[in-house]
Amino acid sequence: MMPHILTRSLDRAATIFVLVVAACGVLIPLSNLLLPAGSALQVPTYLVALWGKYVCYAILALSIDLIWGYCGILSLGHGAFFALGGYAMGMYLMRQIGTRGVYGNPILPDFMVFLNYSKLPWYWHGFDMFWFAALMVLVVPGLLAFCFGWLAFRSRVTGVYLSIITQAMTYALLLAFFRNDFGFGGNNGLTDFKDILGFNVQAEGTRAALFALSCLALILAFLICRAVVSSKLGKVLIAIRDAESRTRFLGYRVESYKLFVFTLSACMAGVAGALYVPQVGIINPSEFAPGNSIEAVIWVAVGGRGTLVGAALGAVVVNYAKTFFTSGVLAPYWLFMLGALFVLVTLLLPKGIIGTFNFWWDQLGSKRPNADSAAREDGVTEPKMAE
Amino acid sequence: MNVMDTRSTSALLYLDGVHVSFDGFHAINNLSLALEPGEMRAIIGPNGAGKTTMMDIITGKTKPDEGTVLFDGKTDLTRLDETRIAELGIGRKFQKPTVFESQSVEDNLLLALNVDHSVRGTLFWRGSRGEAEQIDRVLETVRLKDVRRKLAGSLSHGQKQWLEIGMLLAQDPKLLLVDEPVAGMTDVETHQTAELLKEINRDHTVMVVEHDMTFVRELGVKVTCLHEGTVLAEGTIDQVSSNDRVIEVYLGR
Amino acid sequence: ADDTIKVGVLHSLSGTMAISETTLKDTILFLIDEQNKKGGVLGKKLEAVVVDPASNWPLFAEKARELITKDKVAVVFGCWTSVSRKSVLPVFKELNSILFYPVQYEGEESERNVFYTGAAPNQQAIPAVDYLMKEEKVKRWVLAGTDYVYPRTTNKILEAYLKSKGVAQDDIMINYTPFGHSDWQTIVADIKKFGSAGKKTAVVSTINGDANVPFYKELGNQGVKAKDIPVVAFSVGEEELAGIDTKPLVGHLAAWNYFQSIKTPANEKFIKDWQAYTKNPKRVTNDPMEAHVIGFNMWVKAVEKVKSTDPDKVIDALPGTEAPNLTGGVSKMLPNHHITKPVFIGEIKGDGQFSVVYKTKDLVPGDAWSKELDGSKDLIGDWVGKKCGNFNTKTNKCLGSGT
Amino acid sequence: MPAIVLALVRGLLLSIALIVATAPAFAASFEESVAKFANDDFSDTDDAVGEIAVSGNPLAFPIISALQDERLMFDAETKKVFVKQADGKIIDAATGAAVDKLPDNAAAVSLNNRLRRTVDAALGGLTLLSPDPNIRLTAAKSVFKSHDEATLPTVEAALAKETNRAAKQALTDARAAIILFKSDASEVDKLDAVATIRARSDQEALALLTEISAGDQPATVAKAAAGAIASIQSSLAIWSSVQNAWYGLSLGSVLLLAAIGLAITFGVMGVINMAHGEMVMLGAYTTFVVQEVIRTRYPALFDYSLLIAAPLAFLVAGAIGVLIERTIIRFLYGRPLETLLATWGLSLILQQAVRSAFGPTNREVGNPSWMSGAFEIGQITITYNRLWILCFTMAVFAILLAMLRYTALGLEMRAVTQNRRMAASMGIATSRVDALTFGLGSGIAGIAGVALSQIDNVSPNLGQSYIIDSFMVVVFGGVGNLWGTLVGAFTLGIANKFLEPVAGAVLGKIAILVLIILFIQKRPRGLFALKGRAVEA
Amino acid sequence: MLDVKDINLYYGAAQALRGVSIAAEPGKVTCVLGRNGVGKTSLLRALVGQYPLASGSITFDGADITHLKPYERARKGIGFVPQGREIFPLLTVEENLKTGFGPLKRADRSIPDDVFSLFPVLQSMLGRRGGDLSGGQQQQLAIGRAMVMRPKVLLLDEPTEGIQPSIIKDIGRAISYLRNLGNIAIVLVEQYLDFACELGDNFAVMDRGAVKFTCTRANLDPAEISRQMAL
Ligand SMILES: Nc1ncnc2c1ncn2[C@@H]1O[C@H](COP(=O)(O)OP(=O)(O)OP(=O)(O)O)[C@@H](O)[C@H]1O
Ligand SMILES: Nc1ncnc2c1ncn2[C@@H]1O[C@H](COP(=O)(O)OP(=O)(O)OP(=O)(O)O)[C@@H](O)[C@H]1O
Ligand SMILES: NC(N)=O
Ligand SMILES: [Mg+2]
Ligand SMILES: [Mg+2]
Repeated sequence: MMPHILTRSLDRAATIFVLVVAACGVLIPLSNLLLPAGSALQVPTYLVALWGKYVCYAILALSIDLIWGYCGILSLGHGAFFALGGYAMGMYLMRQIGTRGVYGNPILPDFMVFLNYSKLPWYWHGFDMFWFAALMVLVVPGLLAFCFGWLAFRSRVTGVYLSIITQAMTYALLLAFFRNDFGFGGNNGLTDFKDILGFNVQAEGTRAALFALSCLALILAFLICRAVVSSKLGKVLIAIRDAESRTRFLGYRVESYKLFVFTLSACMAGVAGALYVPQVGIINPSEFAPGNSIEAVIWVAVGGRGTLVGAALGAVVVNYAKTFFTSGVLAPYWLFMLGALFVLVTLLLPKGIIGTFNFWWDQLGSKRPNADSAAREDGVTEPKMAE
Repeated sequence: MNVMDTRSTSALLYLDGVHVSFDGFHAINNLSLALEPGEMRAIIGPNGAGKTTMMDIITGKTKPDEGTVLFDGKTDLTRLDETRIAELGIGRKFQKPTVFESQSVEDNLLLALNVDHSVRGTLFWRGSRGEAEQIDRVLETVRLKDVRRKLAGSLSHGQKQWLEIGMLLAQDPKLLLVDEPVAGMTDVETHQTAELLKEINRDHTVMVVEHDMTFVRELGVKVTCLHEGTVLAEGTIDQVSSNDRVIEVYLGR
Repeated sequence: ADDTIKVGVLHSLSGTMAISETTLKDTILFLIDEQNKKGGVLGKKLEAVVVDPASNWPLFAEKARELITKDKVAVVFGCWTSVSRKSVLPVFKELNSILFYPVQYEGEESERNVFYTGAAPNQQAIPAVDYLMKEEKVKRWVLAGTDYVYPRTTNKILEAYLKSKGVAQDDIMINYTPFGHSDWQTIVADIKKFGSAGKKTAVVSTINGDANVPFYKELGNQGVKAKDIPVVAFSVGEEELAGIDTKPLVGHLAAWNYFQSIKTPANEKFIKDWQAYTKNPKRVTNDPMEAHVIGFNMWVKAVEKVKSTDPDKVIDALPGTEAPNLTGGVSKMLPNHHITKPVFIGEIKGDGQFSVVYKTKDLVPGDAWSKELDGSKDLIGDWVGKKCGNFNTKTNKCLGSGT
Repeated sequence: MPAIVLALVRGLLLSIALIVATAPAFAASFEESVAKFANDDFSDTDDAVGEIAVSGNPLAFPIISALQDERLMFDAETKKVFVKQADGKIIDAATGAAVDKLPDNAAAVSLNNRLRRTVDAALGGLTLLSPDPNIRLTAAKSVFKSHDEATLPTVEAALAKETNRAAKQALTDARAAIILFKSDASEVDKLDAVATIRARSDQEALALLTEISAGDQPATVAKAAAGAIASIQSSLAIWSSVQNAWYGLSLGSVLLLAAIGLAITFGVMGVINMAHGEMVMLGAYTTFVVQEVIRTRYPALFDYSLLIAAPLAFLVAGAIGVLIERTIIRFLYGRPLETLLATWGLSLILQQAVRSAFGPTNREVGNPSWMSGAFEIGQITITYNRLWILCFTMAVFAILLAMLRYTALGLEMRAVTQNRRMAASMGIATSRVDALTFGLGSGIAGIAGVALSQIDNVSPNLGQSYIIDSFMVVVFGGVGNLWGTLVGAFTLGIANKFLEPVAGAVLGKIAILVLIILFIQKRPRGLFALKGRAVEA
Repeated sequence: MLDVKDINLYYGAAQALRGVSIAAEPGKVTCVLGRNGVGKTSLLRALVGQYPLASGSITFDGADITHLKPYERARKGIGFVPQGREIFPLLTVEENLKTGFGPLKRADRSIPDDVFSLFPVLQSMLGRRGGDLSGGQQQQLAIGRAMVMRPKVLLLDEPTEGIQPSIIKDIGRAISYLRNLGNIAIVLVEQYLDFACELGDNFAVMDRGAVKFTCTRANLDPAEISRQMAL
């Protein structure tokens, strides 16, 4: 990456964000591993796993913010890319089980044995090699996004029409993956993983490493997003978001731009899914559920659309709220609370947490021009969903 | 892209026998028109005559039902999309000012600049002194220097008109299509705009649509009057404005 | 604090599965309440820790981890769908805790940390098919299910079983529908058509929860009577019927290990206490509830036997532990961590209850591994002698992770 | 209606006389047979029914019909059996003597499916000569099903004097069915019978013919049967596509009904209304509450429950819609994407609220009699609930369309949603119109809930299962165009129902989704895309 | 009829109107002139109530309407022809006109014949969607639409923008026709000086959100106004 891109990308907020994530990525694993269990500062393993999950969600949120916040592409099916990345990683992990499966079959995963598969389906080949699986984590979601986007953007499908067909896509995949004969374990999905790259997935060290890796991935994803949005390409994206056809008349090939960010975003989502699976221990078709994708969009909205940091923050906040509300005395009421959170954020923090914070910050300081965030101040520039 | 073997016309823009209809309504009827390189042409005509629709056809927004539209004598514009046509060097100012409302005036111009418009180009773009100077120049010309950091969305109607003209300047196309540039401008500004267009015309081809006869007169160029989607009269402003039909359907008595 | 023993309750209280699982949460709370009235366990009161995994599988794993590490529960009662169980399994293994799983499922599993108190396929599906073959002389079979693992596996087992009984491939129709399928017109018509080939036909339904109501409504409306084409279901119990007008469904069947209508003193008392506890005189009971009752009592007995809630000790003590089931007879935890159960076939009555038309003479031991499937017929689960959940009796080897 | 009862008994006696004349001498005495019921064992009961049916005893009919209705009681200790008559009087089944009251531990003799069939067959034989033509018809049909040889003489006797056309036809069919299975019937008779059955040309005829051709038949009969089977099959194949089309229409009407409210809140107002499904759910729960009240207080009104529920559901959902609009949505105009977030939150709240109030399980909503059952046109079955839902949907659609098109409010709604600021400057009370529009969309969703409660679960998850399909329909049809929603819904419904038999329900659904995706490439603004400058402006 | 006293208006922190006072009387045309961005449109928007005032008052027909909602003002008789036309794009021409029925009594709900005699093109395009019309046609529709309301005050924001010369004349005729009815007060925002001078009775020139020059028809000096506008 060229240095000028890096410097341009790292404004103050971005630097702070990167530093905070990096600190978490280093300190949390260290505290978990080095400090004695039970000490006040020790982060228990279950929290490491939990936060690891949040970090993966944050990457997913970033990928959505990139296309939605900056290019106005509201994907209601981004969970599909996340899940595909997850499945690619899950397939690798399944192949690593080897003879330790319940049937002891050296080649076939358990579910294939009891569904009478006689040999490994062709699309499972190669997943015993990590490099191949890692490649597929990027290639499968990326390729799907590319094909889907190539069709849709070329045909100028926009707005809700695009949103709904992305939803149709993830819904179709959900149904397909549910089927046992699709060869991915049906509803039960892929689970009971043992090793990743030779390390026991359940070992504390592995978990800590996965967490650190997720933080690193988050930082990378964030930097990539920043690099994109702070370049001139970012301005073109916003132009497309606000006045797509005008952008065409200036000689920009809108579909290429959209395709580029959409594919990039899908790859990021795939990586998020791939990191998520070993930490959560299961991947199943419900990750394709349209509701999941909608929720991910909501994280972004809560954190602040078009702010990147906000997207990541939103993912963590909402999921933390979910964790918190679903236990203890609040459990029966958690939907009320989460629902109220969403309603209140929309009404009271119309620009999301970070968006509102930026707004106050701008008000406090001088009238620094801040095209990205100020854009939404007047509410005039919201890309129209429905005509 | 479709490149014909031979130039069939010397005109930069050549329309012949163009028809467009919308659900049975014939907006453009057998329209033929030619614009020589370096020419400036004023287009007048009643409301609904099809002036804007003609520009839509030239810029690829509307596909004609039949007819030929050639650019530079060899490129068939009807087969190209908006982006490609813009890349060929056709720029347009819209009748209703359309600017990127959530970006600053400056960025609007930056986006319009005629530089590498590829994904790669913009991703690895770094501003150059030349570009900055060009933007400054344009800002100066359209008198939006004071508001260069303002969001385009918060400009007044007239300021948006100016900004759009500025974008057209920044785009620096071979052919400029200017739809009602002085609507909502004061007389003085109208005069200034006329001067500006004349200056631009020195090394660009321009097609300008206006209803302001004073302005058209000031441009002092060949005038085409459209009516019901076809050419009604063509000639100098005096010739056209003394044409009975033009007076009847357009100027009024 | 140390003066209580914590019991985790891991059932969805929201989302799609809340419809089934909420009752199970209430059941455990009820059982704990009863137990505490009797003085608790080991002199300590039991304390329920309820979480809501919200029908979200990764959340199940997260909540399981939280229950075990943060709340330090001694045992967890939970899960309904197989995928939720699969999702928490690695957690229970890693953190060495105990899960009681109360729902009928596809089998093919025997884990050290899990105790399966619901039916394995041989405790529900096979007896039901036997009944239809013998009693109703059924010759043609529709295997209809929701498209996921439990129905697919069950149907696979049934298909193999039916073929072994001489049923021709042509006489078996298999049909899968998506979750929550609500337009059953075509499928019911197909069933009618399939059933009109001149041979007695029955439907074996592994249709999942939500899709049942519209399915039965369509059956009723299209006039598919139990007399003509009986439907035997494995996932439709009293609770599901509470949402349907059952009059058109009278005579359709369900196979379970428990029915509310079975008259035994133990059951009558249980129903009375349950209705009193929930302050709802109409509240029904069902099979997975009974499974929790049995599981809970077994756990209490095991803990009292080893005088500790230490998972290793309790896990070792559980096999062989007996607990009376509510319909008479005593269920026993087997070395494969499944239990023995009576099997009942009931016909739907107009009041939403079942009348038992058949019951097995003895309790049927649950098979962790199906005898009908090639891959698993040689496997047994034995956590007592072999200390292995998947022991191959042919090769005398413990497969997989047990090595 | 004692006259009918008398007539019935008379008819019965006649039939019994006939049976007696033909029946073989029976082994067990009537009392012994009756006593078998007291064992409450399925096979004993089976035997008893068989014996009693041919006993010729006048008590046979009351006993067997009591058994059918679970009014036949037994006392396990005394081995006595009683008939609880419809009017509540009790008689001793063996003697017919009146009894004051049932013993305390008397229980109903239980039935299973096999027994129900035996009982049906027995009753069919016993009621073939009933004076009521409808009863004769039913009897003939059940004889057709059981094709019990023993009833042949009765059938023939009944046929000889039958005047009612439908009953006559049924009896003819029943006779043919019996003959087909009668091993000693002549070849000519059998050929005749095959022809009769063939003429029915329905599923049951097919079943019958298939069954007999599986057995030993004379070559000519077997050939005739094979020909008949082929002909019935081809006629059924044609009917099956008619049937698919009907299913498609019916599915389409459900989709339309679910989507139509969304066509307002989303299509017209531009609110990405994720709580739409919950409005449907509220309508369904309103139906439930109405039925509960009716069940406990005014059972006679049950058939009107839906007529009462529909306006109430409209009001309930509509009022909640207005409330939501006034408290939340109105702050979000011009920010359509934020409405996604807020309404998603709302949908969570509404779901949980209903779950807390009504419990997480399904609630029972019954079908009124006019919504139950089915009728047949040719070889297709049309269920009343689907038919009514189709009619109801079309009515709702027509009213809504007329409202939007021809009323001032409709015009104001469209004006406000297209340009709120300008509409206000034209003197339109925008906030009132906004609230009413959202209320209307929500109210219609509520009404949809009433209809959907007739075919689906009434549970807190009800709304979730329709929201995705609803958005698909609205978008596929073209946002902002009611006709688009209509055509979209029916297109998807019919396509789905023609795909389902070929691909199965799951793959069919996947195929539909893929088709939607591809279709949108062809028409990026849906089926009925709004075109022209108006849209781009 | 309409009396505006000392109003101030802000967009966020930016002040768009500074102490503007202006009056309109029945049978008179009040012209508001000024360069781009001086606040003419902002003034009209303040009058119709689209933006709340920071201070100042608006009196109409003797009643204070400063705090009335936009639709209430419209119902009192303020008709508005906005800059940029703001046609309802998906409504037909006829429906666009009918949106003006809001303030009217049921009996009065008809489109006045004047509309079609002034703008015959509307008659021929009744069934076409408003958004499909050409710019100039839309402008005519916008004026017609305001006339349907039978306003007591008619606010016109640059009505000649984008209109062909003959129709500008028609619009001029329409405005003087309405003025000559005697019961309508007209506020005309214009940049087209000749047009304004021809019709206006009172003139106000704005600059940077404030009125900096006024005159009446009696002492009208187009050159002076032009000079004021150019500054
Ligand atoms: N998409 C469309 N659908 C229907 N009619 C259309 C469409 N686009 C344009 N028209 C009609 O075509 C005719 C020509 O419109 P156009 O906008 O080209 O006129 P114009 O000459 O630019 O007029 P003006 O001077 O008023 O801007 C008009 O009558 C208009 O109503
Ligand atoms: N919504 C808005 N938000 C912020 N500033 C605005 C907004 N609308 C207008 N402005 C600013 O207020 C000032 C006055 O604008 P206004 O539209 O009233 O001008 P105008 O006199 O009507 O100009 P024109 O002749 O160009 O129509 C301008 O500087 C403009 O940039
Ligand atoms: N185990 C089940 N029923 O999913
Ligand atoms: Mg035009
Ligand atoms: Mg203005």
